[in-house]
Amino acid sequence: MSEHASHAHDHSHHITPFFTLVKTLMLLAVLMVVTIAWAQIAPEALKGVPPAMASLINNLIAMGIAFVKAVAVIMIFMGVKYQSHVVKTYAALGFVWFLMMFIMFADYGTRHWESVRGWTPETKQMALPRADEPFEPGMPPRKDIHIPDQHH
Amino acid sequence: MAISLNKMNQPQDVVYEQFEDLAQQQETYVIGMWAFLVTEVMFFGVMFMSYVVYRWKYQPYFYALHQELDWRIGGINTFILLLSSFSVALAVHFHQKKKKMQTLACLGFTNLCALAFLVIKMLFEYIPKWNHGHYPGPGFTWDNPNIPGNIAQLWYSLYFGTTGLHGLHVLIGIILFSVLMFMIAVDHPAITDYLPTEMLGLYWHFVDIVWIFLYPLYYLMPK
Amino acid sequence: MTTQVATEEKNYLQEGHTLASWLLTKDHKRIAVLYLISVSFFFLVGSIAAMMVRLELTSPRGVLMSNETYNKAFTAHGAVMIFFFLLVAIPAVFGNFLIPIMIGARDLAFPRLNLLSWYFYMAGGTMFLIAMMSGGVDAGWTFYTPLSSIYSNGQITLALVAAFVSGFSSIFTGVNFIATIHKMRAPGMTWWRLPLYVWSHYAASLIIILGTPVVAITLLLVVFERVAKIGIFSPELGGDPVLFQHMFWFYSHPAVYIMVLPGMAVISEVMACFSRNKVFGYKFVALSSLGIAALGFIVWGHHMFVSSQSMYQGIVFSFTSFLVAVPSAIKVFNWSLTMYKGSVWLASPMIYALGFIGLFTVGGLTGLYLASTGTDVHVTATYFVVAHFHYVMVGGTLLAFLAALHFWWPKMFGVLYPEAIAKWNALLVFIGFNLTFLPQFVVGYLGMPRRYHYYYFAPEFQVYHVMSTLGASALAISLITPAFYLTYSLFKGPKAPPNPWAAKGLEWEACASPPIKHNFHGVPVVVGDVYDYDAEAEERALRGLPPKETH
Amino acid sequence: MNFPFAPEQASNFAVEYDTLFYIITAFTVLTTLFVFLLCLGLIIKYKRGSGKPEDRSNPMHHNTIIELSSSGGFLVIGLGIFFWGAKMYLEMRQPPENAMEINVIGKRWMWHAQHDNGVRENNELHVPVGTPVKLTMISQDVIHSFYIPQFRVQYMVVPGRYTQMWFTPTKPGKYNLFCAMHCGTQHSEMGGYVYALEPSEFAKWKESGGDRFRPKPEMPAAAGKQLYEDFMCGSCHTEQDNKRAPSLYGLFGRQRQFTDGSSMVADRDYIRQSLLAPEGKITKGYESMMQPYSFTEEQILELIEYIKTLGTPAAPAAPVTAAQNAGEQR
Repeated sequence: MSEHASHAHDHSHHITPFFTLVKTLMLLAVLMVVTIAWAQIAPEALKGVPPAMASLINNLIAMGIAFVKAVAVIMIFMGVKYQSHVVKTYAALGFVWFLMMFIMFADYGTRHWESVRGWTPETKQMALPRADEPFEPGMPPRKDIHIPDQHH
Repeated sequence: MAISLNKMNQPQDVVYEQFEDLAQQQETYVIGMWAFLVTEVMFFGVMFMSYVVYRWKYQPYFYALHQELDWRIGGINTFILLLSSFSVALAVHFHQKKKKMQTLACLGFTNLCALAFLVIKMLFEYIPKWNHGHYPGPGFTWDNPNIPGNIAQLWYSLYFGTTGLHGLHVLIGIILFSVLMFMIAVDHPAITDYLPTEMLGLYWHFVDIVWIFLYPLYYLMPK
Repeated sequence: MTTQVATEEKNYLQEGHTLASWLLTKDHKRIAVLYLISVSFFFLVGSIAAMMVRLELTSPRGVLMSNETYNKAFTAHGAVMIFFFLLVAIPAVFGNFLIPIMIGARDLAFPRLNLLSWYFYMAGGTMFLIAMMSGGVDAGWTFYTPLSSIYSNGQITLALVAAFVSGFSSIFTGVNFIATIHKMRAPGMTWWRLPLYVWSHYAASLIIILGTPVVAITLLLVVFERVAKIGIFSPELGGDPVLFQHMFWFYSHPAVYIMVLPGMAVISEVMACFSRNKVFGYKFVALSSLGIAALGFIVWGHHMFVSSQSMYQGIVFSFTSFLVAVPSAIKVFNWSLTMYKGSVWLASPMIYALGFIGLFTVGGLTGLYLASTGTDVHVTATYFVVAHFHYVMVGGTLLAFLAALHFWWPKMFGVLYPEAIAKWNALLVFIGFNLTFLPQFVVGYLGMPRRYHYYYFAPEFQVYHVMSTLGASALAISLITPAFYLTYSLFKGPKAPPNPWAAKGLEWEACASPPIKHNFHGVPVVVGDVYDYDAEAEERALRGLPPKETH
Repeated sequence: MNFPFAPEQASNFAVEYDTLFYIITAFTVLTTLFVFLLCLGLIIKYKRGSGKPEDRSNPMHHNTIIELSSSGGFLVIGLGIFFWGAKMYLEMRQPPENAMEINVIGKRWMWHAQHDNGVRENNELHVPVGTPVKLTMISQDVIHSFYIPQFRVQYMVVPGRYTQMWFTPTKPGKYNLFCAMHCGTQHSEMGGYVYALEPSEFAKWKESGGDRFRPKPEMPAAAGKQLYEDFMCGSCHTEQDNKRAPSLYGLFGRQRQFTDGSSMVADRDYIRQSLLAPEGKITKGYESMMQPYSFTEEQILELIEYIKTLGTPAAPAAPVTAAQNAGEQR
């Protein structure tokens, strides 16, 4: 038996009261209704807002509500509120580490910053013809994608 | 084997040989389960991350493609999962109080919800999409001239990948719940206390959390 | 720490002699032995593939095999060595065996999960072998899309599923270690009394549970892309093949630390024991393990400096990569300084450990070329990188594995091996290794790309490839030799005392050789500090001087 | 048998690259030597029960100053290398304004290069000494990597997206060209040679249509023009901005505003994306009307060449009903 085990002894038999569970369910249901309702009225409510900003607001609201719901489930339903610090740490760990993956937006967010430096819009005089070395250009279009009416 | 539904016929304080006492055993199981759930978070993290990257890249198309899903069906499923999550929490509550009948009822309700979730998903989402040829792969057909077929297919790949992985977790949950209910019902000696119920509950709540994020991302946001 | 135990009781090896008693065992020590056998087998498979590659490269025009076969050979070498040897070797064999004993527990927290993990490992390994036999895998162990997802032939699907399944084996082991280390420590075994071995394994387990699922699901997506033609990474559908690299390296860079942290764990133990000294800067070393684990997750982009990722991201990742140098440097200097005022005993595990320090230093320092964005451009994807990661992986993990094998062999099987041969063999490993991989630095700098079958357009590379192959032959001999003398010692070796090295730690002081089924009689109570060696007293005893008076 | 120790220095990056490379090498060797001597010294001095008894009283088990100074010193040197390397990397990634442009297409298992006057070559690349050369690269199938060791340059060639790299050859000669990213069966044979020629010779080579291939009277921009007409792009994209579509005259290299509020420079990737998936970036003031086209990589490059030749921008017309479209995504 470790010293940790004896410390947390009192918590391990915690029984979450019935009404706490009911209240949590109601909170979740209300939040669900709110997030759906917002999604329905958002196009009206954000009419004058530039689309990029509107999209940001929508994302923040939807993800914010989802976050609150997730925290409620983790804390009450999963009983993390009544658990030791170690369990709390592990409960947070996965979600925090998932955010680490967003570092890849250092790539996706900045890829286009370095695109065309060095190009000058002067017209190039093309003098000479093209070689007739056999070379099948282009990726063969995938047969299995059916995209009707591609060409005029 | 005589089955009595009224009381938990549990031996008291069964501690496995590697543990010192019950408290240590219980805490170890909880930590182990949470460590496993960390891996589950990262599993779904990949799917969510792919979604975020491509949505960043093809935002307008993705907005249009989200119209393919019906928020009502998603909403019903969300509520079903929330209910099932609640009933699992309740099952743990009753199991801690050693009320066998109520525990079984709660678990049964959860299983029913999970089943309903899958049935709704199949009947109203997967099968119609399949019939329209809206599934990634060789048979993919697409007739909306405003959205390139390849990006639609990419989007459907993400949709089926993410909800499919989630659905697989639901399916596993159904199987595990059924086994657990059977074992509780027959007073199987392996069920020594409420821990199996709690462990399975943790798993099920996690499945619920995934859907909590999945629902607004795929069904709601772009409206 | 606690006192001697009686040894006439049945040890874990004698608990059962049937095959079923091994295949259905829940004893962490028996599972460790199962792992030792299977890991050695996969090491042999990977080594044979390596020898094929090395032999082929002695000639610029490749005379032994075709392009196709060559690609399959190096893929087999890479994938088997990484997925089925390096990632598994030390944690699953020595971690399994020692962690419960070192913290004073009777077993791991979840013995059945532990056994299941071995079965997953074997299932994955078998699948990979089947994939190798029935058509082979030629996409390289990195499985970059869209080569792996669309274009490559061969049994890639099966190989990816194999990697996926063995990933679960890793995850189970990681979860088991974490729960065990948190909750099953003996009374008095506080965090700051834990052997560094346990600290390192804890850090590695964290990486396993955080990283492995990412690569598992990524590889699964590639499988779906091959089989069901869904396309997350497919450029034909507008997907980004570089996203695969992000996901892949998000795990696979930290995976390097899954391989090397347990190696570092072993070295800490061995250096302390054979220097008769507390590990220098115990707390720094312990925390640097966690530091490496955390930093390891934010440096993955340094594998992708020329992969068409944004240059801004390249610079960010380059910066974070240099930060990793700090905890690594701490470790190397602290291991060296552990010998200060110690009583250095050059037994075979110690020679392996010193070899580890040397090779890991070179491996780590050559990482500077690759962490710096500008210098990486020329040498990335050349033999320079090949040499670099072999210095870290082979020089690190393999030497640590051999050190651990020799150090704990008497504990695991209760027999002593011929020490003189082992010592000379350790020296041969070191020399053979350097002969193999030093020339590869040069040939890489000259511009020899990795995974090349032919190099007739640059015949000046040949001399280095021949040197490298010669070194590899020496290395091969030195790696086969232990298999012989260790097996010999199992049957004919003298019986080992409980503590042949006079080492400290629960596994030596409170536990028989081999340990009994539940490791200890009763629960050991830890009172003293970890590594409480006394070099001065030992030296006085060796010289026949009276013990120094205490004041 | 000769033992070469370094590749030739044949580009503008080579000298600086090698300088940094050798500095790191010196650091590596010195540190390794230091660790080696430290270990050796400690082993000899404190070897068990040998020689004269050493003082082992008051053993030192930690020393924060040593810990911090060793790791701190390491970090400082590391950061020095980092800054130098990063500076070099930034140079490598940003081609100068006056660079000569060559298009490169990678496919399994060959390299195809297109010069701006229509000369094409396979598995060879002719470049003039002293002129910065910028390669715009794309792959037709899997990921490749364009690697010239003697120039110390390498960059990956990915499908679906243009990548670029540049160098200035400084020494005439024949150099290796490798594919450094494993691309399948004949990976090791996907390569050839880079010929750095004196400027006059290069001009002669280029004017005569390369030395390998018989010339055919078509140049990329002309081919692009043909495509432009075949697909009737001009029916919407006229000389002036109109209600249906913005003008493409003077498009290339200009900042574009989009309906979603973002903006970006109209570069190759933008044009490529606009051809294959036009909905993604709709120019501010317009509705999404254009359908996606599936051109081959070569056709796209030709169209880009043509768009680049479209003269000075005509005076842009006032955007049509910007307010009407602004809030509506779809």
